[in-house]
Amino acid sequence: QEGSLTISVGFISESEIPDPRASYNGWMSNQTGVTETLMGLDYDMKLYPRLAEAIEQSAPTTWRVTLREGVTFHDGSALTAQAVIDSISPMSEEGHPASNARIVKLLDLAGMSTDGDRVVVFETNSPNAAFPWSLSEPGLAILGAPSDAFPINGTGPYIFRDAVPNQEYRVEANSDYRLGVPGFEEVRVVGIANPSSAALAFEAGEVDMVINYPEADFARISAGEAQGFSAPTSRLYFYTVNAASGPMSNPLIRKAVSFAIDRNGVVDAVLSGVGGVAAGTVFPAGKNWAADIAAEYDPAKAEALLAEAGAVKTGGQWMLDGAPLEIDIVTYSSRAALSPTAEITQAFLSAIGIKASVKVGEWGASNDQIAAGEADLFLQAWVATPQGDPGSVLEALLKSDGGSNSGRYANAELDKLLEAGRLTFDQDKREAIYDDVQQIIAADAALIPVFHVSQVNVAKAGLTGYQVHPTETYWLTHETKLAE
Amino acid sequence: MRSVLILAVFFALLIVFGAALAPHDPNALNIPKRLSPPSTEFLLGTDALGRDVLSRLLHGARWSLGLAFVVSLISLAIGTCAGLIAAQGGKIADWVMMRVTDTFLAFPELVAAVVIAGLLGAGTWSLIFALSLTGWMRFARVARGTGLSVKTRGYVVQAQLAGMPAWSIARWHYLPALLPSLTVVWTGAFARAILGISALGFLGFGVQPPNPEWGSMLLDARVHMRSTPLLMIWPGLVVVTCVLAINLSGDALRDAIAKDA
Amino acid sequence: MVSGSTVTKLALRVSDLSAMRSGRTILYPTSLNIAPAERIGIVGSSGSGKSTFGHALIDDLRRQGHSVAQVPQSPDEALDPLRSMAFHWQEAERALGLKPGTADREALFATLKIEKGDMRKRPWGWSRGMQQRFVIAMALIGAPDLIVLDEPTSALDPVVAAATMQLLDQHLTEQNIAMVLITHDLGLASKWVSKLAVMQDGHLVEEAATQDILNTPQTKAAQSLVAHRNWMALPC
Amino acid sequence: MLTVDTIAVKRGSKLALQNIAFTLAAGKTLAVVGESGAGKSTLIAAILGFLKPIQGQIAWSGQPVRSCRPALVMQEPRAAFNPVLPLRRSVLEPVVAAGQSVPEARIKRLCDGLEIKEEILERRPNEVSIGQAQRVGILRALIAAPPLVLFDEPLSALDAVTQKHTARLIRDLQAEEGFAALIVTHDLGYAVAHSDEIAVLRAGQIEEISTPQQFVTAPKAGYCQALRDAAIALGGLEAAA
Amino acid sequence: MSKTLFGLLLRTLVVLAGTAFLTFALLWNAPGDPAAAIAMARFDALLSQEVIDQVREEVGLNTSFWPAFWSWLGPLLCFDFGNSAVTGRPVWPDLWGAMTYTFPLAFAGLMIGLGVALPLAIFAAKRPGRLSDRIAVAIASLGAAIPAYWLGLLLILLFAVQLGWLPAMGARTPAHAILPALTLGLGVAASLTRIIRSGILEARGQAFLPAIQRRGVPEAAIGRDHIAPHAAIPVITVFGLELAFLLEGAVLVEVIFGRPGLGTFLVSAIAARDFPQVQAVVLLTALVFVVSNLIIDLLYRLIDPRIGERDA
Ligand SMILES: Nc1ncnc2c1ncn2[C@@H]1O[C@H](COP(=O)(O)OP(=O)(O)OP(=O)(O)O)[C@@H](O)[C@H]1O
Ligand SMILES: Nc1ncnc2c1ncn2[C@@H]1O[C@H](COP(=O)(O)OP(=O)(O)OP(=O)(O)O)[C@@H](O)[C@H]1O
Ligand SMILES: [Mg+2]
Ligand SMILES: [Mg+2]
Ligand code: NI
Repeated sequence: QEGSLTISVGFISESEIPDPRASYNGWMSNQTGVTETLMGLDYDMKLYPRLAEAIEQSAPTTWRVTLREGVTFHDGSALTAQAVIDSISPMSEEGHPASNARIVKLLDLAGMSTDGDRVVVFETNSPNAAFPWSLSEPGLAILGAPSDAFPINGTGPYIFRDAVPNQEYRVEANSDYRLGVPGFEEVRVVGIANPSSAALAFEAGEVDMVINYPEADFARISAGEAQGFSAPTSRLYFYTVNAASGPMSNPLIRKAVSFAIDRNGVVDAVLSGVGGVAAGTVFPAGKNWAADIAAEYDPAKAEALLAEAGAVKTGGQWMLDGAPLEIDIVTYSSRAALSPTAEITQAFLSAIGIKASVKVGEWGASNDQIAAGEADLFLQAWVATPQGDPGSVLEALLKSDGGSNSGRYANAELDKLLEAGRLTFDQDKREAIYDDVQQIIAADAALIPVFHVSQVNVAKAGLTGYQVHPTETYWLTHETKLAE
Repeated sequence: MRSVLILAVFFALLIVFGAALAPHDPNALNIPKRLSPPSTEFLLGTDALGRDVLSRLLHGARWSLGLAFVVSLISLAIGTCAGLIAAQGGKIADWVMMRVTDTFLAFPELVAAVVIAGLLGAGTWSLIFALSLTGWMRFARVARGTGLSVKTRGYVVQAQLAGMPAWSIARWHYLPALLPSLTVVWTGAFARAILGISALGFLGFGVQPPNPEWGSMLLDARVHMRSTPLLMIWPGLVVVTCVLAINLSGDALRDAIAKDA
Repeated sequence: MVSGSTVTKLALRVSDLSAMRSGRTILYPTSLNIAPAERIGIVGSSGSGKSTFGHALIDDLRRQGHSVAQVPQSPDEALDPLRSMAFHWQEAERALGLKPGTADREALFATLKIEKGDMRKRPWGWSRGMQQRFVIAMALIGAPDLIVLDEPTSALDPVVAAATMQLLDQHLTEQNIAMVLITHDLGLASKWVSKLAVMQDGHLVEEAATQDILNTPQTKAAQSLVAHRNWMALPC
Repeated sequence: MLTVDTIAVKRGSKLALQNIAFTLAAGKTLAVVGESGAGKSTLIAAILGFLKPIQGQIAWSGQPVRSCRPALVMQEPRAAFNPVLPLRRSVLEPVVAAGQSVPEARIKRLCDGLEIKEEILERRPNEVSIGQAQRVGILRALIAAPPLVLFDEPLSALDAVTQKHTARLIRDLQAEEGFAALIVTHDLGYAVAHSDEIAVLRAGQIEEISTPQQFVTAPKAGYCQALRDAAIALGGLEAAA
Repeated sequence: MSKTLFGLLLRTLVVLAGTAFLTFALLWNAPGDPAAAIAMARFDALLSQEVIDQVREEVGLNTSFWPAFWSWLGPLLCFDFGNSAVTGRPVWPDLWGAMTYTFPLAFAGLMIGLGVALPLAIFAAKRPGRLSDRIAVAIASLGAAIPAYWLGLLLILLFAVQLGWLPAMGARTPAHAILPALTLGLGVAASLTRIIRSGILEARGQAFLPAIQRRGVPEAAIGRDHIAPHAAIPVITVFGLELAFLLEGAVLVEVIFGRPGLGTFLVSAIAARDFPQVQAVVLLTALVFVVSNLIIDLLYRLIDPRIGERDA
């Protein structure tokens, strides 16, 4: 156990300090191994007990969580059932530094109680199959009482030391960590917003690892001494369709558009082939929840579908009801891959004879446009499984009363399935339900997935015990170290 | 003076005929050939989406040079008027004008851009509007500064006595004194406008993709800086050469004006 | 200050001075000899090239290594509107290698009646006549080989003008300095210079002792000047 | 008619003029003489409204003076012209401002009277001699036939011949057009020969206003005597004495 | 004295009020949902409408314009900038933190700009139109012509990656400020050089200069005492304007060099529609401009007291 590691990351949230539970998610503390949650998500996006030893449902709204034995906070105090309740209950206290309305809503707790020293009993207001998944939310870190020495009194392999807002977040090894001694004496995370700048800092030897390395330079840098890491995450780039009006209200045309897009081409051109994987469905292939739906590129089929929809091709241009088939694509600029993706889509569409235009604006403005029916396709990027559970995002995006259903997609069958998914507790049954959900989405092109983003990281030679996590929630474990 | 004229003509030709000279469609994707090095087919190579860099540069002249020219001229006009009103119009006009200028200077361009984009919708006009709206203050300050000192000159007193209308005094007495510093500021504004157009393009208005524009070509190329450096070098060179040429001709213009004096 | 009598000054000589401006010859080759401590007046109608000749003369003599003091025709051509009078004074002292404050400013100013002028003010805070006297005072600080004065009294009232000329006379005599006095005023010239040079259209057309020119002007230019000497004798 | 009603004017913290009162009727000439620094130029600035009197009023027939478009001949000849413009442009300003057409005949007449070639109007101010600039200044002042003209040392840079001809031109035009003229001058000869009244200004106050006749034969104040003596000493009044 | 003090106060107040109101009003009416923008900034991910509505309520965006404006303005009158909508923390300490990075950087940039511009401009103006002049001006113009991010990346490549002399990223030590200050300074130097040169050439044409030369005043003294003040009037104007440029330029430079500071602060605040933060920055810059404008006005009057005299 020696040495120090410097990680560069695009931005360092200021809200972590001093209380990672506060208001918003405590990603940095979770990523750097300072805090831990009751449940965790593994690298296949399956749920596993983390600080908990086991979780069981004793009634539709009652969950019993048994804690691991012998876990201590950084200041040495023991992790008890009461400590867990003490850590979670302030989140619903308004004005408390840990106050976090979003998580309170996520948990929707009616009450908490202890059953002995090691069992916490959670009572929810309504049945919710996503509850155990919610316990993996980074903001739900279990913390002991803070002190000057341990302002973030977590349980993880690293101890929070200090932070400079927007600039640096520094942790040191917790040599008493229950699973073993961490690999670094000190880890510094520095914020470098611009990926190209971060790449230069890496080359200058100022940082040892870059999270979100520029994809375009990945091949070059990993051909040298550096190691490259790349794996798909659940962040999905997809098109919201205007299902209420315009050409996209016709499922045949939606499907045609989907077939017209060469997703691998997009990944190659926009993400240099490493920054993502083509998406056939909402969840990354091979990971938990993903149905077996491949991304298909078939321009001929696309044209056939257009013809089936009643469009006619004249002079290389598809006409619908006598007018040229035109598709307005909107997107926003805050993520660099959005605009080229839209541009390429435009090119693919025009290749089969559909005229398309691209407008890059702000997320809010674009969202308003699609909601108002002024645009046909809205390219956005969402994390499909914020806590590893598949339900919430799909409900928001596609349920007819979904809060973010700006394309006004409505499908009674899908609504019913999504409702059932939330209320079904058996994992196998749930998987079956969400398989059906994904089949419907694909068959109806309710949204058009394009690719899953891969997190592209680069580290100096010799880093072991590190993997890219599909929800980007974890970086360091006690096993991460530099081999000599 | 002659070199300035030649340059101006060259730029004008570039704006008007640049697009016609392009060997390829500037927006045609060619993913298999992405990031290819210069070749006989693609003289300057292709970009990340496989588009011909040379064609994009040639087409981009209209956006980058043309718009920058318009924007810097509008700023010049607005700013000079504002500055002269401040210098000439007496204490109250001066006070009001300068407070307005301060307000605009303090007002972040970004906010203006976001808002104008939303209110007017993306498009060339809102781009011109936003950039002019946030670009005139330099001219105003410079015009006022020099104007204040010209105001005390005997010939201005004489013109006032003669009862010359204010605009005419501004035109004939203030402007010649202002021209040298204004040309310097103008060339600066031109350069800023070229880069500003691309900065605002990133906020989602003005030149919309896939229309080529030098500034965003430059920005887009940044991630390829190490692996395909040429991609960043071409638009960079073009911007640098143009801005440099414009700066130098601004100085030549200034000297020519001063010599006439 | 060095006493003038111990210094023997050389004769000054310029030859074939000419000037072109905007493609137009405004001074044709002109030569002039100035004996030590001699006082020469340059007269001629307005626009005949007197100032041009004066400038050329100074520049040429300075190039030859002589020290020449100058009083330009207009104070605007002598004073920087952005610097105070005190600054100009010190600058003139420093240029002559004197320590600041060594020149006898009070006496000079008293004689020129500008002792009440506020030295902290900039030139335009003084009246034009005051500025002109200030410039004359600056020219009288040192002991150059020659002083060239271009219309030194044009902005002065007769009382002050007379005092100024007397002061000048005294200084020139004491320090053994030669003078070139450019003026349109024959009356003035007749009193203060021994030799007159008459200019016309960029040529030096006549050069003779003052009395000779006043009494027997040879050229038309001289005759016209002599004919119109003063107001009361207004013939027309 | 110009009425100056007991004004006082400050320059900086100093009282540059006080107790000044006089009237000047159309067609008449008032010469203002006085030692340098007495406040003559200040008086002109005050009449034209560039300096506000701290007390008293100045009016042209009851109106503000500027409303009658008075003309000014500046003491510093070149300062009156924009250095980058040909003189003609500046000269024509009063005509252009009044919306009149270019009075070629009048320009010719004025040029002849002032003994300047019309050609020099195409030059810029620093391409003419100071005496020429001064005469162009007079040309400019008279070009639009103003009702009131203020001359600040109009002849100071001119030779005797030109002085006389210029003075005569001014007088002739005045006789024809009847403008009121206020002439600041050091030249007693000129003042005596060409004015209806002479005001002697000293240290910001009017010491005496008299006709030229009285001024020559029976000067009231000691200063006038001194002025005359000095003028004689310089050679100016010699012949008249 | 009290009158000028009052005038100063008034002018400050008017500009501050003007910018604050304008920014607030425009931002409020900007397209898109501010609550969504804030939520996005908080969670770095897109979220369902419920979460957004919750955020809206939390930060008080569920009221109409005027109540929102007053509830921000009220505390401000007691010098309380309020709390960030994104982080919920008080704005002032963070703003102050950002300033401590930006202001020294801007100052260093200005000094570098001046340090480069002054000698270059004087050299160039020595023989206008000659080759030496052209070269000097070309060098200076290069600073303006090279886009800041190009220059910044080039400097990093050269000094940090290739030579390893200077640190590239962050702001931990003063050495970290060298490259960003250079990037900023070279941009400033360009326009300063050109305006100083132009000013010198202009001043050279003054009618009184030959007489002063004939008086025997050395060239260096003439340059210092007579040409410099005349050249100064356009120069101080531009110098004041460079302040605006510096704050703008800082945005880019700070991003390139991974420095926290006002630029980064403002950009993220605007993207997140963090009203209190945006407002705080705007007020601060407005204050800078009022004060700099005031200083410029005083300098004008100091150099050329004729200015303003005739207003009296
Ligand atoms: N701009 C100014 N600021 C302050 N004081 C001034 C200013 N201009 C002139 N003065 C002062 O006011 C007084 C009168 O000046 P004015 O110019 O009116 O004199 P004048 O009679 O025209 O003299 P001259 O015959 O020398 O031109 C002088 O003492 C002068 O120093
Ligand atoms: N830059 C120039 N370009 C063209 N002509 C010029 C220039 N400078 C002066 N002149 C002309 O040269 C002649 C001589 O000018 P100069 O100033 O020497 O006359 P001057 O004898 O001093 O007259 P004044 O008594 O009016 O001062 C004038 O006719 C004038 O118009
Ligand atoms: Mg002359
Ligand atoms: Mg005067
Ligand atoms: Ni005659």
